[in-house]
Amino acid sequence: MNSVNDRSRDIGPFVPGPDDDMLICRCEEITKGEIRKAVHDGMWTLTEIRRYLRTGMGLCQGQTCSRLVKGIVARELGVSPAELEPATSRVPMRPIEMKIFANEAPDEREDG
Amino acid sequence: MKRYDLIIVGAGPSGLSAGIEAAKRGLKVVIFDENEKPGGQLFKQIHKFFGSKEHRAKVRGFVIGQQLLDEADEAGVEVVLNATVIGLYQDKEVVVKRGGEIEHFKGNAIIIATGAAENMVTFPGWTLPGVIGAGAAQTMMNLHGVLPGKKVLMLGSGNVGLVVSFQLEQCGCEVVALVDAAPRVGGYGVHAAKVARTGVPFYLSHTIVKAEGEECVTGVTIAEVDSKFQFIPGTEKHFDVDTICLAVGLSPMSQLLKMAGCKMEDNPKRGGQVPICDEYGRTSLPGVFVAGDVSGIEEASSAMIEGRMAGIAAAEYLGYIEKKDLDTELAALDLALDGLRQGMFAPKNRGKAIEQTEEGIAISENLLLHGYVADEEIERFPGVTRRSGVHPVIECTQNIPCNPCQDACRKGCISIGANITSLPIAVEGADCINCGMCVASCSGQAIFLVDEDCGDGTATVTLPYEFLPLPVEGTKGKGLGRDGKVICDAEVVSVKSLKAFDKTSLLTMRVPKEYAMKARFFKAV
Amino acid sequence: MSERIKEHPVLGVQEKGELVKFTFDGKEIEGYEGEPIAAALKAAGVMVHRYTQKEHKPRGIFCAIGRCTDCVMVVNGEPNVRTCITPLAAGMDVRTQYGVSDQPFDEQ
Amino acid sequence: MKTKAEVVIIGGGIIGCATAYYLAKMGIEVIVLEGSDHIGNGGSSRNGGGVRQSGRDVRELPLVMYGIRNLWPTLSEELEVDCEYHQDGNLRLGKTEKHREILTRLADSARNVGLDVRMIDGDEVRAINPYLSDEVICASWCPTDGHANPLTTTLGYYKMARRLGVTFITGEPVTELRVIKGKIRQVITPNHVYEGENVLVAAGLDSREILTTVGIDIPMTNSLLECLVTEAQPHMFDQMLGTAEADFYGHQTKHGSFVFGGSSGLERYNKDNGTPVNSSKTAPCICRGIMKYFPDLANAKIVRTWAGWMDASSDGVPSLGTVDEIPGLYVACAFNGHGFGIAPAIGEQLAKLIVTGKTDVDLGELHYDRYKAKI
Repeated sequence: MNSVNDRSRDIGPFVPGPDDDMLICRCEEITKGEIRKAVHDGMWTLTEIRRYLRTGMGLCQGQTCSRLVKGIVARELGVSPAELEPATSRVPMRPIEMKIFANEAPDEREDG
Repeated sequence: MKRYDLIIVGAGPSGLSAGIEAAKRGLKVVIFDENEKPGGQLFKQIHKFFGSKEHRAKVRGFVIGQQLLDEADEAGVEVVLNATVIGLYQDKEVVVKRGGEIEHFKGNAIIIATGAAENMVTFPGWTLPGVIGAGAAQTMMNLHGVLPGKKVLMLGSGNVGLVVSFQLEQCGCEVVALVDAAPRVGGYGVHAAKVARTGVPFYLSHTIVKAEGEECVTGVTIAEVDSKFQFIPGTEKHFDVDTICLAVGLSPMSQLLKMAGCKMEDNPKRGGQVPICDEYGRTSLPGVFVAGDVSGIEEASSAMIEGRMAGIAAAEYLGYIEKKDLDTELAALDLALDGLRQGMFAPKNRGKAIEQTEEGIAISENLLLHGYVADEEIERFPGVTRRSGVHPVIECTQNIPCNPCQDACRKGCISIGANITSLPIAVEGADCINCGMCVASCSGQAIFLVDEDCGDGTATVTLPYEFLPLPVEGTKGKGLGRDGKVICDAEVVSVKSLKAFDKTSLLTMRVPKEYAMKARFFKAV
Repeated sequence: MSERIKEHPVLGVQEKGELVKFTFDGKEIEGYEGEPIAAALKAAGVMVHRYTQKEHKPRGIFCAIGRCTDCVMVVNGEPNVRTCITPLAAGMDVRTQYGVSDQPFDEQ
Repeated sequence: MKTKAEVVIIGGGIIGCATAYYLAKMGIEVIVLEGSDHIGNGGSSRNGGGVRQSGRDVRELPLVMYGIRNLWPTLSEELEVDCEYHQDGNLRLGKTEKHREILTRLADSARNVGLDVRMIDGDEVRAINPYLSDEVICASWCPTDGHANPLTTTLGYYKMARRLGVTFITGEPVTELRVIKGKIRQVITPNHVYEGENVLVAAGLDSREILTTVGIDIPMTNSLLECLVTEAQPHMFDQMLGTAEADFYGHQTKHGSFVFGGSSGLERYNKDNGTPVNSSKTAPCICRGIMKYFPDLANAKIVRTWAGWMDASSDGVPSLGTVDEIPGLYVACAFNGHGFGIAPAIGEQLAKLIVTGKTDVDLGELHYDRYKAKI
């Protein structure tokens, strides 16, 4: 957390890859190439990638692709995936209908 | 707000175990689980578990699930199903979606036991219908009674890939190939061997080039990879399949902990993003504990012990037991957990290529490369001996924590000793009575009862059989070798399905005597 | 295509709810009450649950436990219903989902 | 690593990124220091995406009108990213007579400075947006308002500024400013000392503590606001929505999801755990609010909620421009939860101010030194 990260560090040029059209985020249909390009556009954290491309912002909230995205970004930056902080987990853990989220059970003050 | 001493999220093996221990010590406990059925993955695990008695060895996973549920019920644990925890907020507040409303609860302590999620790999066509997770296959066949597919290719040779391949065959699917990019089988050799001898070919150092099909999977192409995991041109192999099953590991499902502000780390040895915690599941947030796969991927047997530890630690945290009692109880569980964390597959050995058993015997190369022990390798293991009359042949060749066979034989024919990872030894001079208990109790289905010479030029081989239809006495067919290839004619001479065998039927086949130490599976023709 | 497991060597004959009728894209098919919609569809040989918004690619069951959300369909008029964890009820109207609609893309 | 530049900007939010971009376009050397690990990690990534003029204090209206006229229409092309800018109007909704009074007053004052905004009744509201419930009795309607995607816009400014050579360093929380020989000069972090001829403090709420180190105080307090987003829905409408008392606001995005913000009334008293976290009470409350306005959305599923600290000033408008007492020091903070829509204009005007000492839009009313006691 909060380690100095100079975004001008040279990570080399973007080199197109043969599998750039591989779909990574199944929900938002984001490809490997889009993720790799975003890294070269300066999106160096998983949070920035998510905000820039919407990876992991679909219905499943990144439960399927987050590990894959992490691997791609780490490789592009030349760091170990363990060094990349995953994007924050947000409430709700599963999609929840507005009418249910809004419907709070009455507080039971008397126990039992 | 409604408050419990302890709120547990997840009613799998660790959550239930934690709840039982905590409730026994007087805590008011509730367990929330989003599923319709409790038990987590246990209810999809239809194989017999490894370990020793204290780890509930040789009991099938779904039976253990039921046992835990009964114990939880008896201890007064409130298990609430179809209850999705949507968030873990500050001040140990848990918000649960149940039916058409949400409810807020506070816990004096919280145990997160949410388990793991499956990892995925990408290849062209990986989004096609028909490409599924191994967990999905298990859910469909073992919970819902629906075939995941007819012809299946399995990617992944870890225990999940091996166990699910066997399960697919058990419900009548054809597994056309078991593929792994790694150069060696990742899971237990015994799991691999029971799949290989049914005729499933293993392709190590291979991976999927592409899934084929427009609307859904109609085929798959695999190819060999080099040491840098690059495809070797010209090694492509095609299979017509309707299903591709992915079993490429698990990641802890730790999002709730991150959300709550727990200190996290990325720990590849534990399988990914995990909370930083001590060995009893205490996290950086006072009163928030973890247990099971969410804090590091292991087997369900370990998860149950971790759950018990966290439950007891929570009891101490809330003052229900004294510190000195905590220390005594945890010390005993430490030993039990340590027993499971030994052997070739122990967490500490992950990623190491082990060449020899603890006994100094060279590991079978064939087992690691093809999923079965070759005929010329098998006799170097201490469970495999030749002698007259019916005797057990124990084809257990790796150090895994498991010893039910030793207890199963009342005649003392099988010896493992105090160290449960030791290879079983066929005891010289002991008197086998052909009861079959060893065959049925071996979780790895690695024990055979062999009479090498019946005096008429034939031999009999008794093997564990968990398939339908069950052949009847007199059925003629073929004997298959450990590699799953037809090697001889065979005839069923008896089929025993006793209650004590717990759904493992014992099929005895007659084969020409030269195949006594080679034929290990029966196929009707 | 796929079918049901009549008897399992370890699990035996599985208990199921009542056999009920429901519709898939207007066509009447049968399934067991209370089982996931996806299980009933799978047993009936249905593979494609939806087509994606951007690329219009087919998707079906992937995780089967309500996580990946690939199996969502339009159920009783409501889009994005996770069919792998939604219990089947008699008379349900289950439709292939195109993007977030039950109308094929060329009719949207 | 570069530690000296003509301008050092403290804060990698949309204000910092936009200013850096416009400065770099003028050939100025810039370093941007961001305290957190991520660019745009404060209000820039946590707001509801409004690009609106109506409902604003007249002191900041000229700036936002300038931006909507001159910058927003071409921003996606300029930043080579889809900012998802929609200029389809803003309905600021009222359900009570009291709301009508508030809205009428705001509309009247905005018209006085030349904004096209008018009051409409419930039926006219529903003619524009048929999904709104009968509880809505009036609204102010400003056809030139709209909304955009704050995430892609913020990161788009960052991307282009970086491409023009701006140095961005994240994980560099500024602890101290230092005046040397009567001019601002040094910017100190736990790791480095940076030097600039000009320093812009655009660090949201943290600006107060940073400015304190050179004896400047901007009276601000914080308030924890929350937003939520639904799964994608079939396209319904393109207007930006708000309410008289700002207890609910939102729009449907290009993606199809709805982004809504709102309040529980407890914002000023919410606590965090080091990072802004949701309160268990707020999202359900926002949902109840939304359903009163949009009964049709009752079945839409919420997929994500988030919280963000708002930097609130006592008079509801930002502090912007030069700090006369300290040559070379500039400030841009206290956006009171509506800094996104105005950010491009601020970035562009601040860049001009720093380079030429002049602006196209008068910033006088937003001077940092305007706070006076009431008697």
